Amino acid sequence: MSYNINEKGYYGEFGGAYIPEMLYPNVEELRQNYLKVMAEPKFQKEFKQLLKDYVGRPSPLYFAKRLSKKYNTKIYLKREDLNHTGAHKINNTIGQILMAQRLGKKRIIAETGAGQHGVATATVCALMGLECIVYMGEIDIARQAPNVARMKMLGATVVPALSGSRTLKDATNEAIRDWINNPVDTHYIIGSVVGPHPYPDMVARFQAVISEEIQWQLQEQEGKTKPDYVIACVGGGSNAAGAYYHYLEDTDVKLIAIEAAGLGVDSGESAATSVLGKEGIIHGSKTLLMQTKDGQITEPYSISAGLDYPGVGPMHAHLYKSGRAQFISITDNEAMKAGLELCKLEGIIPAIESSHALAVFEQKKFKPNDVVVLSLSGRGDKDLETYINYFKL
Amino acid sequence: MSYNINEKGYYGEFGGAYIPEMLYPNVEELRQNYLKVMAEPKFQKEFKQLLKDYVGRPSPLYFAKRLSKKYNTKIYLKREDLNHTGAHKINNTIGQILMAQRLGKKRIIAETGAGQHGVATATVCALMGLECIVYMGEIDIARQAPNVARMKMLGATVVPALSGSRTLKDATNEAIRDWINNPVDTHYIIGSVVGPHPYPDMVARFQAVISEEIQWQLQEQEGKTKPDYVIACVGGGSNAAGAYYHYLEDTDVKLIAIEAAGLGVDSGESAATSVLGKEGIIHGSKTLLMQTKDGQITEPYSISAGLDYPGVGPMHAHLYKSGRAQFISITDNEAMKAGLELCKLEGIIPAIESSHALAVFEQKKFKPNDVVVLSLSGRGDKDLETYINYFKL
Amino acid sequence: MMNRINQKLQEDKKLLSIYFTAGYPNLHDTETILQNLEASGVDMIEIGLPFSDPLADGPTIQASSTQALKNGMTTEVLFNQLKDVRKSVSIPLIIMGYFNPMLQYGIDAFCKKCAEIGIDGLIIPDLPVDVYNEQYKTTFEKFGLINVFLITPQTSVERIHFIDSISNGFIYMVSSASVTGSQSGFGEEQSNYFKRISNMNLKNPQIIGFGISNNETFTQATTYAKGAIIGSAFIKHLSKEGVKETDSFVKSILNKT
Amino acid sequence: MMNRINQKLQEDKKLLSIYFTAGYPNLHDTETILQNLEASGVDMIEIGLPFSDPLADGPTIQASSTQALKNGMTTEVLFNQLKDVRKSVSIPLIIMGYFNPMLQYGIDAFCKKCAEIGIDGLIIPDLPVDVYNEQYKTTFEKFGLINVFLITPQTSVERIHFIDSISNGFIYMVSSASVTGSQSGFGEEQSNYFKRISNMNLKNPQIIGFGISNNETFTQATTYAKGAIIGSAFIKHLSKEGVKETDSFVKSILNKT
Ligand SMILES: Cc1ncc(COP(=O)(O)O)c(C=O)c1O
Ligand SMILES: Cc1ncc(COP(=O)(O)O)c(C=O)c1O
Repeated sequence: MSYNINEKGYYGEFGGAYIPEMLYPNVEELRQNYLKVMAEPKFQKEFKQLLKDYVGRPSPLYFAKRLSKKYNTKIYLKREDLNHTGAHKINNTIGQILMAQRLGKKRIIAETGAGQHGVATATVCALMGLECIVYMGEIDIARQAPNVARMKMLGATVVPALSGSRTLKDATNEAIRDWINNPVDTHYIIGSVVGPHPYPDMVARFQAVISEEIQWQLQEQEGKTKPDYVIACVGGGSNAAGAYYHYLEDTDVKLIAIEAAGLGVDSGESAATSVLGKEGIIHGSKTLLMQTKDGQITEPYSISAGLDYPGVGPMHAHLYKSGRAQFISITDNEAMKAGLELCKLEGIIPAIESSHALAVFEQKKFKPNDVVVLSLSGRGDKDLETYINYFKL
Repeated sequence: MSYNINEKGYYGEFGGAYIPEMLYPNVEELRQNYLKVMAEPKFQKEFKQLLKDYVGRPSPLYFAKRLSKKYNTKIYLKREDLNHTGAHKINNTIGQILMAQRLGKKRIIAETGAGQHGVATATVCALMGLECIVYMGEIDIARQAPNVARMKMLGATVVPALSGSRTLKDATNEAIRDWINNPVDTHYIIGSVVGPHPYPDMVARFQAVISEEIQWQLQEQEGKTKPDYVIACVGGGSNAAGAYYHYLEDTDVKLIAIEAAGLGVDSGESAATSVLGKEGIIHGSKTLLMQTKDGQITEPYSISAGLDYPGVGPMHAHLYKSGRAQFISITDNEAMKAGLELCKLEGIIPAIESSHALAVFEQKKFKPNDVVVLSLSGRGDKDLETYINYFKL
Repeated sequence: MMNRINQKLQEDKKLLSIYFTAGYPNLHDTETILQNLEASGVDMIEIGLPFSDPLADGPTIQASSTQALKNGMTTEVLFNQLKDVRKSVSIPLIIMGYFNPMLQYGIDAFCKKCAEIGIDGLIIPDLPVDVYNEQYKTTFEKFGLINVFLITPQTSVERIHFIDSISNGFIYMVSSASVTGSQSGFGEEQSNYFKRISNMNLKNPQIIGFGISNNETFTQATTYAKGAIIGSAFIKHLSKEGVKETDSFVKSILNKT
Repeated sequence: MMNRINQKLQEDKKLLSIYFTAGYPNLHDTETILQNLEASGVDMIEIGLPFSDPLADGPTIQASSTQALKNGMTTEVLFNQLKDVRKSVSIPLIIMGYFNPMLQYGIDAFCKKCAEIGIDGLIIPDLPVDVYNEQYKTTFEKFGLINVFLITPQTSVERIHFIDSISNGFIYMVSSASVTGSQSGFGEEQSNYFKRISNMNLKNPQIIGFGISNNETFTQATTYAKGAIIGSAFIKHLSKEGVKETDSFVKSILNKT
């Protein structure tokens, strides 16, 4: 069985491009060009150079001594939090802005949940001098205020999404509407491995630099390219896709995906898609999603704006269904505790999204010799208020 | 003429250790050990490793294309903003925490202005499991709230300094008092190239990694190790010291130091020490400082908490007096404008401290072929509120 | 027996088609609206099956969908309401909805139910042509349902020909690049587009939708096309005037008094 | 002529020395305080020249310095106030202050002025011994001024001997590792330290400062040392009772009634 995408744009039975005809020319243009453009040496050179000189890659693979000691296993943190703008999201936006330039686009739109993707998009738009409009749920605008401020500083227009749960799902709807209304000059930079084909694959390829680096960094530090486990949180699934990418077909490497259980999987306030979801169509892709019996998409909940999404990317739906990855749900409380623990043990304030991944160590025991690589997808600066209020610091 | 420190702990006529006898044992212990410890291969290895895997060094030397175009010269930004915790300050705290461990200290104190040094200190204390107390002026606590929150998350105790101007100078006084009261188990991690000898030299050596990297990074990108100019903002002067370090004795490389003029050098609300200062003693060091005719230290003012200091390190006093470095004063308004410009042109939100350095391009013309390296000492996340209010975004 | 849509298309007149969201303004307005529209002289009706995330729709239809869902509309409820619709309504009826609710109902079951009720066709904006062709065409055909495809000003000539070749009934011609309800009148760009498509002499007639709100735009659209579909403007009318006053709306479009 | 400090040290008694900040509580209290203290039987006085950043001082002295500066105290003003002090005060007078204000005045000019007035010595916490030795010793000596050095519980035996060797007058023995005013009584640790230093039989007598606030601590300190200096406790008294009531404070320390 293959865990990567097939020629038709599917991971197993998931994926595809379930889009209105209005989007067909744009998506088709992208589909026909993305692999070709990405293969151009000039594109690769520019992409790699920006990742190095602008983003600050390679991001370190940091052996977390005190955390490892506490959980009696070998924990490496892949430090995406050290990227410019503070999360893995910029790997993708750098790639897509170069793609948009190649396709002659002048106007960039994006959706954002935690604001990290919005900031990463606003950033590359400033870098290239392109107009930038970011859609963001009204609730997320309130809970991720620092990122809203950053987008404004960077010259982006932040448009509140006022419908539905007023979070990531609805921001995505608004971005798609914008794209329908502006089909010629606009590129839509999707922020995760979601949306119609070729987005999930394109975003995964841009994020694949994460596991590409893990391979040689682990070789340097452990004398082998393969860890025993790769762990990542899954909102849409892009940091996980990047961290898994070069290990997808190698089943020696166990993959763990962490979802947000919110107040608890059965509480009615959750975003644990794999447990609560069913096959369906969301944002142009066939995947697992949380929905009513009737096919209406459910409003998810998580304390983490970046995981507060009722679907997962089609790659992850396939990894779940095929059993290739183990899915674990982490509640708000478990995540917050794990986040604070990392602060105290390692001096790193993680994004609440990443804190969900960190909570795995209280849920699952690893062997002392297991090499466990965890994607620290972002830094917690955007979440300080949430942490401070939660812990009443 | 030498621009580095001499055996007695002076840069020209500046420096020394003007400390109360109560501090003598601590400072003397440090003075006797710092070079020896830093020369140990094991120390160097640990220091380098943490800089790489934890801090994320090397920080990129980024050719700022659009900024260069606008000012018709070749501008490279040394991206200290990409370091873990968001500024150059951590280079020093990593070094000093290892030093403190070697000296058997169990308790760490620090002063902080912008909060970056406080965060960097809290961070390394968490990393090593040491107690951490940070002194911070009451005014700075208010204007750098995100950094206060970060220190709390990291488990540090933040103690407000309530005397004087309630900014960096006063926080430093409080930290020194603490050290006097706790002379045995405590190490004082000073955050800049200020304080009694050997601090200015020790901190400069830890920060010297900045120019060490610039040398080979410039070789890679420009085919030569020497830029025409190195530019940095100067609060106490540590990022400047680090950026200048390997070029100090090479007068082919012109050095520019940027000071904060606040509301204007002659407004009475300024922190432009070189223009307004006179030789004197502050925080244990003979240097230039702003003071009354009577020798009372003046309360400085700058919109930037990290530059809001009435002195400069003795190295900089010497660079000024000897003419080795050109000193330029930048007002609040000029800095804020330059900061926003970097956001819009390069997608980088700079710390307001660094924005002062960026404002040089409106003040001084460079030649099209000049290679200008500017130390982007930190990121602007801590300053978002100040920026947003200032620009009414 | 010829599908009602094809029958209607053979009539020598310009067709007025109206879209409304089932369950809006009130849960049980569906039948009244259908009957009133037919009585007013409407030629064809799109019944909107509301969806939580109608990403091809503008604010008006989106808001009506949200309200309809709040009112309790579901696929099951709609089918129940339509159970006996063919006793009182004889013009072509099309269900317009997003793919996910149909998928959850089961495509086979959904089509079967449509056929039983007497639904003539479906418009599913987010069901791509190729997926339809490969996976669902036979089912739709088995139950005598026409699946209507869209074209837009950006659709390439090639693709228009392809869509024409696989279409049955009519082609839904989106007036401009936009979600529903976002245009206020047609300019030269649209006229040129209308002419261009008209001159292609496609096998299937075209019905223009998106942005038609009054007699003027209806006339503009039908100068080149077989008919026009009104959605947002009708929803707006419903929300202001309620279900009783639909007659005046239809008359104003057709410029009848 | 022997310096007044050395003369005083030869007296066969335990000495009480009082520190106060010049210009506090009011700008012109200096002379009154000096006269009152001498009248109450104090043996020696440290006149604090206030500094904006008194980093070796605790909150009490720091606050008094801030207030004194606000009141208008400057080096010039102080020298003016002291111009005729020797007409009314005959006990040893020491100016205690930070180095920077003196440096700005000019060390030579400062020492000259002190000599003219009849100041006997200086305590400059942040002027290190070696800098003094190399740069300022001759000036001080030229003007007959004693520079008093400090030792603390952390000062090494070697260094104590060194400081003793270069001292004149007395050694200022800091009772504990602390800024001024931060201790509330002496424990075993301090007693041991006092004994240890006492047993070293230094050339110079020691006067203990920091943390002496009442008869008990005064007695403890002077059991081992030649005298004791009170600073913060006196400033506190001043701020509560004002300059008129200094007599009762001194009496309470000496346990005289
Ligand atoms: C720091 C961080 N981690 C993870 C995520 C989740 O996204 P994804 O699952 O695409 O990695 C986000 C989304 O905003 C994020 O900001
Ligand atoms: C980002 C940044 N730059 C510069 C400074 C000024 O310090 P220094 O002059 O020691 O580099 C600070 C101080 O906090 C800072 O945070």
